[in-house]
Amino acid sequence: MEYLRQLAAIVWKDVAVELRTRERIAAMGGFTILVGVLFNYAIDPTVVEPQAIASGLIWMTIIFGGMLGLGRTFHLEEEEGAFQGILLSPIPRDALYLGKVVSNFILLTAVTMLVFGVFALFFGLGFGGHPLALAGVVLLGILGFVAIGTLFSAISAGTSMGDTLLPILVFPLLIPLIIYGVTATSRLFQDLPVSEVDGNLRMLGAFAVVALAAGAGLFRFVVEE
Amino acid sequence: MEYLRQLAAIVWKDVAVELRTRERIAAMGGFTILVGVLFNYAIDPTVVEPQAIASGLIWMTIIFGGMLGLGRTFHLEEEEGAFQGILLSPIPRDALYLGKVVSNFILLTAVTMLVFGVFALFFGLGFGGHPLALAGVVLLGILGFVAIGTLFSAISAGTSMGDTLLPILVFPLLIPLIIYGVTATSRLFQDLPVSEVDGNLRMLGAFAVVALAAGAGLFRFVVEE
Amino acid sequence: MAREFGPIQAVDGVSFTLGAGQLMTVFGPNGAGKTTLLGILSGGLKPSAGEVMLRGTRLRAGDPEWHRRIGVLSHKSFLYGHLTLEENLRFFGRLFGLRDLSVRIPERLEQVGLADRAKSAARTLSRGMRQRLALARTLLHDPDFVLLDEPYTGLDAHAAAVLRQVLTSLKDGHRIVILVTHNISQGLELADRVAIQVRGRFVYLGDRSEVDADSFERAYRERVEEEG
Amino acid sequence: MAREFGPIQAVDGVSFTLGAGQLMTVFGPNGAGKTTLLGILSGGLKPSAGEVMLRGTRLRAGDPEWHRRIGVLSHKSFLYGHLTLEENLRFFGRLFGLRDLSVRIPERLEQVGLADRAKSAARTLSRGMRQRLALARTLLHDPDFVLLDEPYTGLDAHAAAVLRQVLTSLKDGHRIVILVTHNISQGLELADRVAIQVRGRFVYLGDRSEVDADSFERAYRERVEEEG
Amino acid sequence: MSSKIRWSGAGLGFLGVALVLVVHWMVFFWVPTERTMGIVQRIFYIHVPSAWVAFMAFGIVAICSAVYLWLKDERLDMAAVAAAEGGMLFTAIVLLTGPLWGKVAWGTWWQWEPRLTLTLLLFFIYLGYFLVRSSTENPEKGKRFAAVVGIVGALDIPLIHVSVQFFRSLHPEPVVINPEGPSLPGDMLTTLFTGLAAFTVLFFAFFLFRYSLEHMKRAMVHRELAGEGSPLQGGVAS
Ligand code: HEM
Ligand SMILES: Nc1ncnc2c1ncn2[C@@H]1O[C@H](COP(=O)(O)OP(=O)(O)OP(=O)(O)O)[C@@H](O)[C@H]1O
Ligand SMILES: Nc1ncnc2c1ncn2[C@@H]1O[C@H](COP(=O)(O)OP(=O)(O)OP(=O)(O)O)[C@@H](O)[C@H]1O
Ligand SMILES: [Mg+2]
Ligand SMILES: [Mg+2]
Repeated sequence: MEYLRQLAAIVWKDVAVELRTRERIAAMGGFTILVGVLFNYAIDPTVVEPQAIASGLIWMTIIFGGMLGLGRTFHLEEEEGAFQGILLSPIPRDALYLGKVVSNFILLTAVTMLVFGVFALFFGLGFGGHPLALAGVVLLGILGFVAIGTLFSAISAGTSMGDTLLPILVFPLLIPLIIYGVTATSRLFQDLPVSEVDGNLRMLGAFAVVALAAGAGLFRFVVEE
Repeated sequence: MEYLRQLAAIVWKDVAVELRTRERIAAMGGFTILVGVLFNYAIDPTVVEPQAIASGLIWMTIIFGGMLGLGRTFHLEEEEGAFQGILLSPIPRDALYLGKVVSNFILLTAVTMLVFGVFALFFGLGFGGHPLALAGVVLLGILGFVAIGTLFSAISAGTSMGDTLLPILVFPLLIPLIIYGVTATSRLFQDLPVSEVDGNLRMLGAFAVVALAAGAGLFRFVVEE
Repeated sequence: MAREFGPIQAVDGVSFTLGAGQLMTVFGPNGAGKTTLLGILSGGLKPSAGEVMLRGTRLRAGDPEWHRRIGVLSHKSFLYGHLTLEENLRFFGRLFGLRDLSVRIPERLEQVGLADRAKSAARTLSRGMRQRLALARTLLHDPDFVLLDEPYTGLDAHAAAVLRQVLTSLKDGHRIVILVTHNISQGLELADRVAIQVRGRFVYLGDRSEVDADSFERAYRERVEEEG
Repeated sequence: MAREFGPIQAVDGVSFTLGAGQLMTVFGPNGAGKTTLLGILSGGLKPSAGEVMLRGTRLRAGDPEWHRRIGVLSHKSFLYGHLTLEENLRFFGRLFGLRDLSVRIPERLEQVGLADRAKSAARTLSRGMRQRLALARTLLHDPDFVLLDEPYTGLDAHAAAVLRQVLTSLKDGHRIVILVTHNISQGLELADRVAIQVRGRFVYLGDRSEVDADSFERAYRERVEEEG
Repeated sequence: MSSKIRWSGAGLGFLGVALVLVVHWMVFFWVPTERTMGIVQRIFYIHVPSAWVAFMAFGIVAICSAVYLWLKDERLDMAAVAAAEGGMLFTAIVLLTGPLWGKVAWGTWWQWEPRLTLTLLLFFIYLGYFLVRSSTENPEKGKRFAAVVGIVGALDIPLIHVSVQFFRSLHPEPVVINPEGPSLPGDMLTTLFTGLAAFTVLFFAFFLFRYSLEHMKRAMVHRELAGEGSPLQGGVAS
């Protein structure tokens, strides 16, 4: 119980700060809208069919929007040393990690909804006939991404190389996730039967579970001074 | 002379800090590579010809990479109040603005080169037969973008809404720039004669000059407390 | 106990014990390693050698029980500028698993004289107000073991008197307090033990009763010059 | 002179004059508006009413000539953590158009006792060291008009003595100095004029010779209580 | 202690070289040529065992790192470093032999397709492993970070293995480690496993040498620190 309450405190704080500053959501949201506007001009719909690239674009927008937010997960805390304050409190390290994962997940889900909205609006994209399977693919993908990204952004915040390391560390691990996500999404957009994405869903789920477990177990070694 | 030396001090400081932390270049570089990798998977080359969307993608990558870096231009200074320290020094406000423009321009040029490298590598894209005209289009575009973006990132850093405003303020102004840039670039990719992009080049140049003049003139009203 | 940063030996062979209700003051020149020492004691920095014991428990960084019993006031305020005063305290209170926050927070804000600013964002506070809030945060969970790094910084005469009162009541409550300061009279005032740290090492450690308030300043300067 | 933040009147109807070689100390409780006052004097904050004159020139924010003559030590250090000590001073020196930085910087670092750390990143400094560096930065361009907000913060006895020396030599050099502090003895020591600010307003302003060092503390407390 | 390690390393090294010679003899003179792909298929016996040995090496890195985080024993960290370098070496062999084969079989050196990309990225993950190690001010923290990267990085291995099954991929599907059992003719299987044995032995020889080198390096740094002491500590002794 106390574990959950501490975890909730982290989530509550992150959400409250984000609602006040809107720093991360704005950067991500701006990007999303940019993608929409730009592709409207850049892509000649008679040459390229939006459907053909939508799943890639959507994932790229989500992942990059996510990198943007995740990269700052721990930097945001640095001013006035507040993160140090959290580490000096009796919150178990895994609760802290999971709290951060949850708040990043919320943030990213919001952005993802915006992404889908923008794509529907600008490209008149229908998303295929399996909204549940689609939601499953996207949410599991985000979860795995956030689980890895949160862990590694703590590492890169602790090194002198700063953010340079984040992409180097995270991309190799994310690429499989992206590949599974993109292929599953584009199959669903093409209205293929759900059984076609079964394997991908399982892989995304496995990825998320393993990444969460690894993150929760390893986080304390990362934040130790 | 002193004007130039003060301007150079700003540029030198920004470059030195960026080389130490690599914060912005990493975020931008990571994004660029991600775009490359992702589109490789997302786009089925048998359906969509990379050439058809390359110019749009390239500009989107540059503009968004830029937003990312520009948005943090003044946030970076906030810790320990260093920006306040600069404002209390006798540097003319326009020199400060131009210094920031130059350092952002350097940063963005580096990212742009990376973008072209990545696209060449991943999509085997040739860039058409007019490298000079292409460089002209891209560099003028970046300059105009940086001139606008630097001014507005100072505005948004000073308001309580933080980064939320940046995209909202900048996008409407950027749309013409993007349209001219994308069309010129895609014509050059298609190996059309340089005369085809003459008009666009002139528009981009005019945009950059006007934006720089406006920025230099208005900056001091933005940073006043 | 020891800790180094690259070639700099920040804390070097320091060792001491304190009883319940005792307050130790650590003096020392800039860069002596006082803040680093408190960092080790708080569990925030791992010592490269040595250990810390509190009433029979050994310190393990990240051990919730340990952190629950310690309160730290550092150079940094550990506050979120975008949260209000109340929200800041509520956040830290929840991390410490406190239940009676709706009573406790107004009480503590009242104590440090910030009750009327409860709904302001922390970033609009003046320096002294921020230090007061940081103090309230440090003591919010009634820790057994309190580490205060230059707590008088930025406080006005009134707030300094409140702090002095708080320290007295901590001692009466059998808490252990370690205080770092550069102000000799403020440092000696409530101390039971006094230490001087120079270049990482304790060059002096004695009971308050052994030192003479008037001559301490000279004695301190001599020690520092000798060792520096 | 006045300035408010929303409903808070931070500086309210303050007005005074100082001659060359004079040092004024401003006392006042937390949140009295001392820092805001210095902000206005430095040209960093625009007053909502009133004006500042220095030797016949009127302050206009952003006027290079004005900024060239002022040095400000604020609560924040204005330093870049990722640049070395030397680079920090070089950067600010260049902004002020100084030419002899290769001589001046080592000299100033020596003065504040940081010469051996010249190549360290500023973020590895201890609090007192950071304050010393901020002091060096403030005085790097030999300003005519020096604003110091709690400059003794974090300084050890040695550095405080250096600061005292510096203040004396500033007065000898006919500079104008305004000092904010909570420490009454440090504040009175070198002052020519003394002010007490409460809730934005100067409730006392007089020559140093008019106030009695021993009874000032009591007088101060009375003033504050009366007005607060 | 460390000399014993070096002697066993030398012994394994000789054995490994001998086995490699045997494999080469088998590859060139003994094993029959594969019908569809022809003579280049023989690179298979180098390509596949190196990939497996690299996987094993990174597995060792992950295990040693996990135990290191738990026990904080310096030797485990040294073992992880040694194994990581060995793993990168064998990954490099895969990344060299693959394109050689691909140039003939597919007509291109490189394709951005899942298995190839993931294998390349595996190399980069462990490059990151060495990067974090050297990019913290506190070396102990660097080791911890590296251990975390080493553990999480190993997640990539199963993904590489299954990658060919989920995507239209140019790269062949498993012919040995698949649920239906090996689908390879006996001779080829024998050659493959001899190659595997040879590379495994070579890896362990490399591992032992690298380990003892790391051991000596750290002992030296340690002596330096303890011996002269840094100038900054000069005045401390009293
Ligand atoms: C171009 C770069 C290449 C890379 C990076 C690469 C990488 C790998 C890796 C990592 C494995 C081990 C996978 C596992 O067992 O899970 C493997 C196995 C294998 N590779 Fe490649 N490969 C490349 C090119 C090729 C080519 C051109 C061919 C032949 C057309 C080929 C044929 C095979 C075969 C038959 C296996 C064994 C599959 C099994 O039984 O599991 N590879 N490769
Ligand atoms: N993160 C760090 N990296 C490198 N060196 C550091 C770091 N933190 C502290 N140091 C160095 O360790 C030494 C001790 O610093 P510490 O902050 O403990 O001093 P202090 O006694 O608290 O000084 P002060 O009175 O100025 O606060 C200093 O030389 C400082 O520069
Ligand atoms: N940016 C701001 N926004 C809103 N209110 C502010 C802001 N800055 C200062 N204030 C308020 O103005 C008042 C005066 O603050 P100021 O920092 O000048 O006080 P001070 O006299 O320097 O106090 P201290 O002794 O604590 O440093 C305080 O009530 C403070 O909360
Ligand atoms: Mg300190
Ligand atoms: Mg103040």
